[in-house]
Amino acid sequence: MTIAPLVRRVVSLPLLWLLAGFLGTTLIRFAPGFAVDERELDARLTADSVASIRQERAHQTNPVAYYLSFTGGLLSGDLGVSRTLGRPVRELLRDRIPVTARLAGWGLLGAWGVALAAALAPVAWPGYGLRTVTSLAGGLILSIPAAVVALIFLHGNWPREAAAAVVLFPRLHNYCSRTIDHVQALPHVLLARAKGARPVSVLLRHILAPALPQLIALAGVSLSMALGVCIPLEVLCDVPGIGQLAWQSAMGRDLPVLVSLTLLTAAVTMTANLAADLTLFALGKRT
Amino acid sequence: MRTRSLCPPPWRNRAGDSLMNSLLHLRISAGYTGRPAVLDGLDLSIERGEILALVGQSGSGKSSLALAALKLLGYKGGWVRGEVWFEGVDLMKLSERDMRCYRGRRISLVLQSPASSLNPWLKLGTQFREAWVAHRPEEASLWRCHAEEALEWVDLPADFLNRRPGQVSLGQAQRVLIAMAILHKPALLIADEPTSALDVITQAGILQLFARLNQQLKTAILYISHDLLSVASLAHRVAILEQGKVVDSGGVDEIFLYPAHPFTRRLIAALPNISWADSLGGLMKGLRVVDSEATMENGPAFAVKDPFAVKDPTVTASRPDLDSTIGIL
Amino acid sequence: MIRQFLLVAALALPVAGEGGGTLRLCLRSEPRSLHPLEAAEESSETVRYLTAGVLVRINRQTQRAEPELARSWKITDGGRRITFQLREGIQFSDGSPFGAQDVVYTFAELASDELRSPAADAFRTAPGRVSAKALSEASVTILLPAPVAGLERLFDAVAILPRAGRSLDRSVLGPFRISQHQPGSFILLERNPHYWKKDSSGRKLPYLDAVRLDIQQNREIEMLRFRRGEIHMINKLDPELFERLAAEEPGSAFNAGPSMEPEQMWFNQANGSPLPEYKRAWFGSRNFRNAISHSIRRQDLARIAFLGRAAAAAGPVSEANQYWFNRQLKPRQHDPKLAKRLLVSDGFRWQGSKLVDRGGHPVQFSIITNSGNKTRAKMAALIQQDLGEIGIDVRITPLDFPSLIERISRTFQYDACLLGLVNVDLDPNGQMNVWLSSSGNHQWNPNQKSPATAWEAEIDHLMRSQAATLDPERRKKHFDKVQRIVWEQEPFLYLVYKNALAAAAPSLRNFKPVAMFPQGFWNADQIVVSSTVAQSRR
Amino acid sequence: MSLAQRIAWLLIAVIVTAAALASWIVPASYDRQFRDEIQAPPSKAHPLGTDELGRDRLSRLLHGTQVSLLLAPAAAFLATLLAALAGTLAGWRGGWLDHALESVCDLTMSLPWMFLLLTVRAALPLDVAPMTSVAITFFLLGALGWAGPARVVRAGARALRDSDYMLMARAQGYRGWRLPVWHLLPGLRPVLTAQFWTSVPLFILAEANLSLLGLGVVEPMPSWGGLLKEMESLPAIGRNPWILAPAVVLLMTLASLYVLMGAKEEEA
Repeated sequence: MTIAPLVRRVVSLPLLWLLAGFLGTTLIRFAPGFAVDERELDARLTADSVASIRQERAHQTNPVAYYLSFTGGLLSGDLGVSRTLGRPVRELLRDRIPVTARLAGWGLLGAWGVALAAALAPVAWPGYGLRTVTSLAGGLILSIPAAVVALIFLHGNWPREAAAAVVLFPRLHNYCSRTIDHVQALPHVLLARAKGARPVSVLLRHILAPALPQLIALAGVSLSMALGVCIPLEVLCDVPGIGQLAWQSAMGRDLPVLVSLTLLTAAVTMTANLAADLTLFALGKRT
Repeated sequence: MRTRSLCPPPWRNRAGDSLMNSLLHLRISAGYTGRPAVLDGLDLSIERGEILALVGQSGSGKSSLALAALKLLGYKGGWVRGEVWFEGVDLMKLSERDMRCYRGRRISLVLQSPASSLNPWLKLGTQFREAWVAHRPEEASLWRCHAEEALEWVDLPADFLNRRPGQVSLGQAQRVLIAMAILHKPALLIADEPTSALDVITQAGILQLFARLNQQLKTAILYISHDLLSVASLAHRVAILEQGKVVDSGGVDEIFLYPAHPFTRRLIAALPNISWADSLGGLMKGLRVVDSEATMENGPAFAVKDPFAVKDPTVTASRPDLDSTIGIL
Repeated sequence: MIRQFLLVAALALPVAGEGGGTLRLCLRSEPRSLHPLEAAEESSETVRYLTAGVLVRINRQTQRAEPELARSWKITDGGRRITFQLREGIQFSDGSPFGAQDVVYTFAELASDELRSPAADAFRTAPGRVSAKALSEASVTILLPAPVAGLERLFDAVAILPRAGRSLDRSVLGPFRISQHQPGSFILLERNPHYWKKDSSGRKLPYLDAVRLDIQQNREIEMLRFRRGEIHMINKLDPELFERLAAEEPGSAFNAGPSMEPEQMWFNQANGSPLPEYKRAWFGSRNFRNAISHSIRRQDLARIAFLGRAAAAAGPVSEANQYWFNRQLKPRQHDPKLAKRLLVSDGFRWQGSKLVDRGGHPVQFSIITNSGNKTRAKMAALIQQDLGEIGIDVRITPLDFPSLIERISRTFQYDACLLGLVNVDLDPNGQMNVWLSSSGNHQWNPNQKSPATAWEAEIDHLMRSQAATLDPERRKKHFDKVQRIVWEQEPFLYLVYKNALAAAAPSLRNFKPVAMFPQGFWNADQIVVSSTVAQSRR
Repeated sequence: MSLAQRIAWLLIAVIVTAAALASWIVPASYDRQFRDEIQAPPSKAHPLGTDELGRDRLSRLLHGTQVSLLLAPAAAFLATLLAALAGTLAGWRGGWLDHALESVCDLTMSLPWMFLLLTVRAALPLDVAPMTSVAITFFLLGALGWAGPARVVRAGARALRDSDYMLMARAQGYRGWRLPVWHLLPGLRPVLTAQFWTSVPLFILAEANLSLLGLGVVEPMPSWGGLLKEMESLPAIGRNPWILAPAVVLLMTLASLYVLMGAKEEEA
């Protein structure tokens, strides 16, 4: 890989990011129920009040105008005010990002640990049917709804991070195990074993290291996966994080929050993928 | 970390074992789960200091045999049953941990594809070091010295240790692999089609190298190939593998000039006709063994034990025009 | 055993010097606003109920207005003016005195144009402003632009604020004040040390040291936490969870009888709806609506969807509303013969087993309902089969709430809607906007310029007249009539009233759940969490 | 064929046959409510008991299997196909096209698609036939689920593009679109099959979640996703373990497919 495309990507990233925000705004704006507020159904309110509640959302109906003013505010660090929670979006994010980061971070760490272990185990101890066991376990967990996993962990009073790890594990395991199987079939692994190299060394140096590029690419994708998993987990377990906020705002069509979250997701996704590519580039240069 | 002393001295004979006299005696069946056996009651032995060529069609189980001897077939999703006697020990009964003491130390392996047999992520030096430390952890610091010595054996300069696999040519890579294989001066070197990926000139160099190792280090070599020409020039003995069994075996001359088994005959007949057989004979004759270091360097490309240290006169008689062929060569 | 113990415990109060413990329960959503005048939905209203002092409190058990911060009141000027005599010697939680100026300030705030909340709107019955005037330090008079029947009840929702310049968070008059708020996670209320009420033995209320409100949406988890002893009380328990609890811990399951919240279904009769003419004709026909109503097995809805924890409904007011319930109306019975007769009289007929209308259009319509509500989904499926039996093809479409609201209030692209209504006000005036044909909350045909039908015109008239008179008897008569018209015409098909179900830990004393908001903790100032029992549970 | 494979084939055959013959082998239609037998335990009349509305669970399971077995793989196939096309194109052509597709992937992975699904629901008439609405759901899921896999495919295509056998193909005179289609795609088969099988259960579950938005399978039609959602009331499972039947069937199906797929790969 040459450096030119990477440079181009880094340069175009902010534009792409802004585009993501705009597309998000448009999607949300044209979703049904955008302009409604649950309070409208409250029969205790007078017609004037309902009219004024309706009015509140009127200025957000033109997506272009709204997005322009939003990005204008963005420059000064102002993300607007949540229309369902009535608090500045910046405050909401500040409170909630660390919560989700912890959940997703530990979840990813755990999931990666288990997925790698499950992918490496059949390689280290071939012939015990471990591969069947791990892929069945992966399949089993994959077919349990994330909500059910969350509930199981709640019933057991086990940490939510572990639930995140369990939900993420099968999604990572499949790729991990495929990549590692692929690498372990390469002659150099066989030769390393024939040299009498210690199993740990075989696993780390001869299998894991060459599999690194694919694993890093997956790591980039896994970050956005983790964000996706956080939504059901946080909603069910009532973790006051980004995922819960996303769900609540989606239900309330809370445009300022949702656009901010779209931008946040886009930033995470894009930087993760870019970081993966940059790492690959750096590694590629070494070999 | 385990120390070496925990490994049983593998070369100690166990008295009373009929199979202990051979360096390696295989009596195995092997295969891959869910498919018919690849090796089926195979019986093969190799003596100390001998070069045994194993010949067979592709798919006849040659490579499986190489892996089975090292008990590595499991890593390829295969199984082995039977006995693998090496220096009086049945390797099949050893634990994976004990087995590791043999791999690379007493039995080494060289594979067909030098390019992919080296871990592209590690410097050659690192890979040498690993090979050394795996068996001599107590002398870890001496790895460089031994690696350089091994490289010298294969005519490569010491600065190769600083290179990465991507920075060496195919032939050089194969030499590196061989150097790594002889690092511990093993009793047996299994070479699974080591030259098939190389050009003719490089091939010749590698074969020459094998011959020299055999002679000077007294390393027995199990040379697996379907390249009859190289087999003829290198091996002392040939075993023919067909459908998982050794169907024919004997000295090189016996097999090539008087193939007995129908399959062997077919194999030989498949060689490009008379001219091929002629050149084969010529080759065998011409490349008389050159023993001295001097000839190694200046002499012909092949260094082979003379297959024509003949007992049977008919052999020469039936090939009257051999001398002229030598001229051509 | 537990039950017996509870009976004893109910009488037991904390020994002097011993705290009443921390009551823990769950809110089902983050409160939209903690400003007591802005409270509009259940979570905010819960916080308001627990923290705010009001002039008049509706006793949740007797459903009568009782003096609270006001010692007494007098309504004059034909219902336009109310004059309160305030209790004296009351302090805010920060120790500052409460007086007439605080009430005046509160009503000045309430009259602010920006404020859009049910509490404020209740006073905006006519153009003009509410004005409050202090007559003395302990007496206030409040003048409304127009007479309001049952005026005193409105003050149950008006939290008295401390006069300008004092912290809203710290100065409250209710039994508790907010001590910690972790958005999205919990609200911790602590005991108001200056709360004015005392129990009969002269001990200061509330008994509880604190109330912790955890924000918890998921009902299963709420139940789980209850079983673990992490929370002490669940209000509005789902029938399924109630059954489970009743089976396993009968002493913890409480059924306060039918609630005030009906489940109802209505057909789209909106003027601006894009429905085809023939569908308008069906939905506009009383016979059609009655026929549908007679085809639904309300008993099955109660028995299956609510596991028996509901009662068939006849009208907009449930028997839980002691005064306004119209006892003469009975829920419509499942009567397919009558239903068929009604349909035939409207020109419907059967082709095979399928019902078609006069023009040959097969009778098929969709029912929209909000998604994610299991009980309602079950009701919909039951209705689907019931109507299938008389040859009507019903499609069920669950929609997320905003989409649903958009359809029923903006685009009118729907046939029928199944929804539950929250009724917090006992008084019919609270339902005014539902019944006036000109109102936006007149769901089946909102915002009419003039009443579309004679019976809607009559409802309009009756509702206005009941609001115009102060005589409770006459009001009751008018509203009974409204209920009868609604029963006859069925613009809303009332289906069931679910029971007010609750769970309470054995460690709770003085727990007396009612059907009316806030069900389990209406007497929060008297509830005690017994630490001994709580420990033994753990 | 190994024993595991035989068992796998057998299981698949049984499940598919049972689903196909659902209407004949079950005691009652999937939407028939036996209102006097609610939440009944398994019996002769109802081998898997009845659900909360008194509907026969076995019947719902088999009909749900029909729906899910038909549509989830279809959606997975669509997603994989799109991923294959985009990934191959990007990996093959490289340059600006690669760059553009990379960006589109990034965008696709970070946009709130839920709102598109809601908008589609709003655009559809309310009384579309249940099957149509399910099919649309799966179609949308398939159409939106390509971005992640596309990245993986792209990486694979990249590697293959520079491989020897592509060179061979070029040497044989293949050119234009034939090259990627006939030579690259087959080379990517392992990646694509892996992708396909991983996404099948994910689509099944996604459908269940979409029911929440009114876009999934609607009453009274059953689907695996909807049946799996019943597992959400965990304590109920303790008393009625047969609620787990759909999960077991899904797991058996997946396990069998894994076994068969694994065997296929070994052969390849």
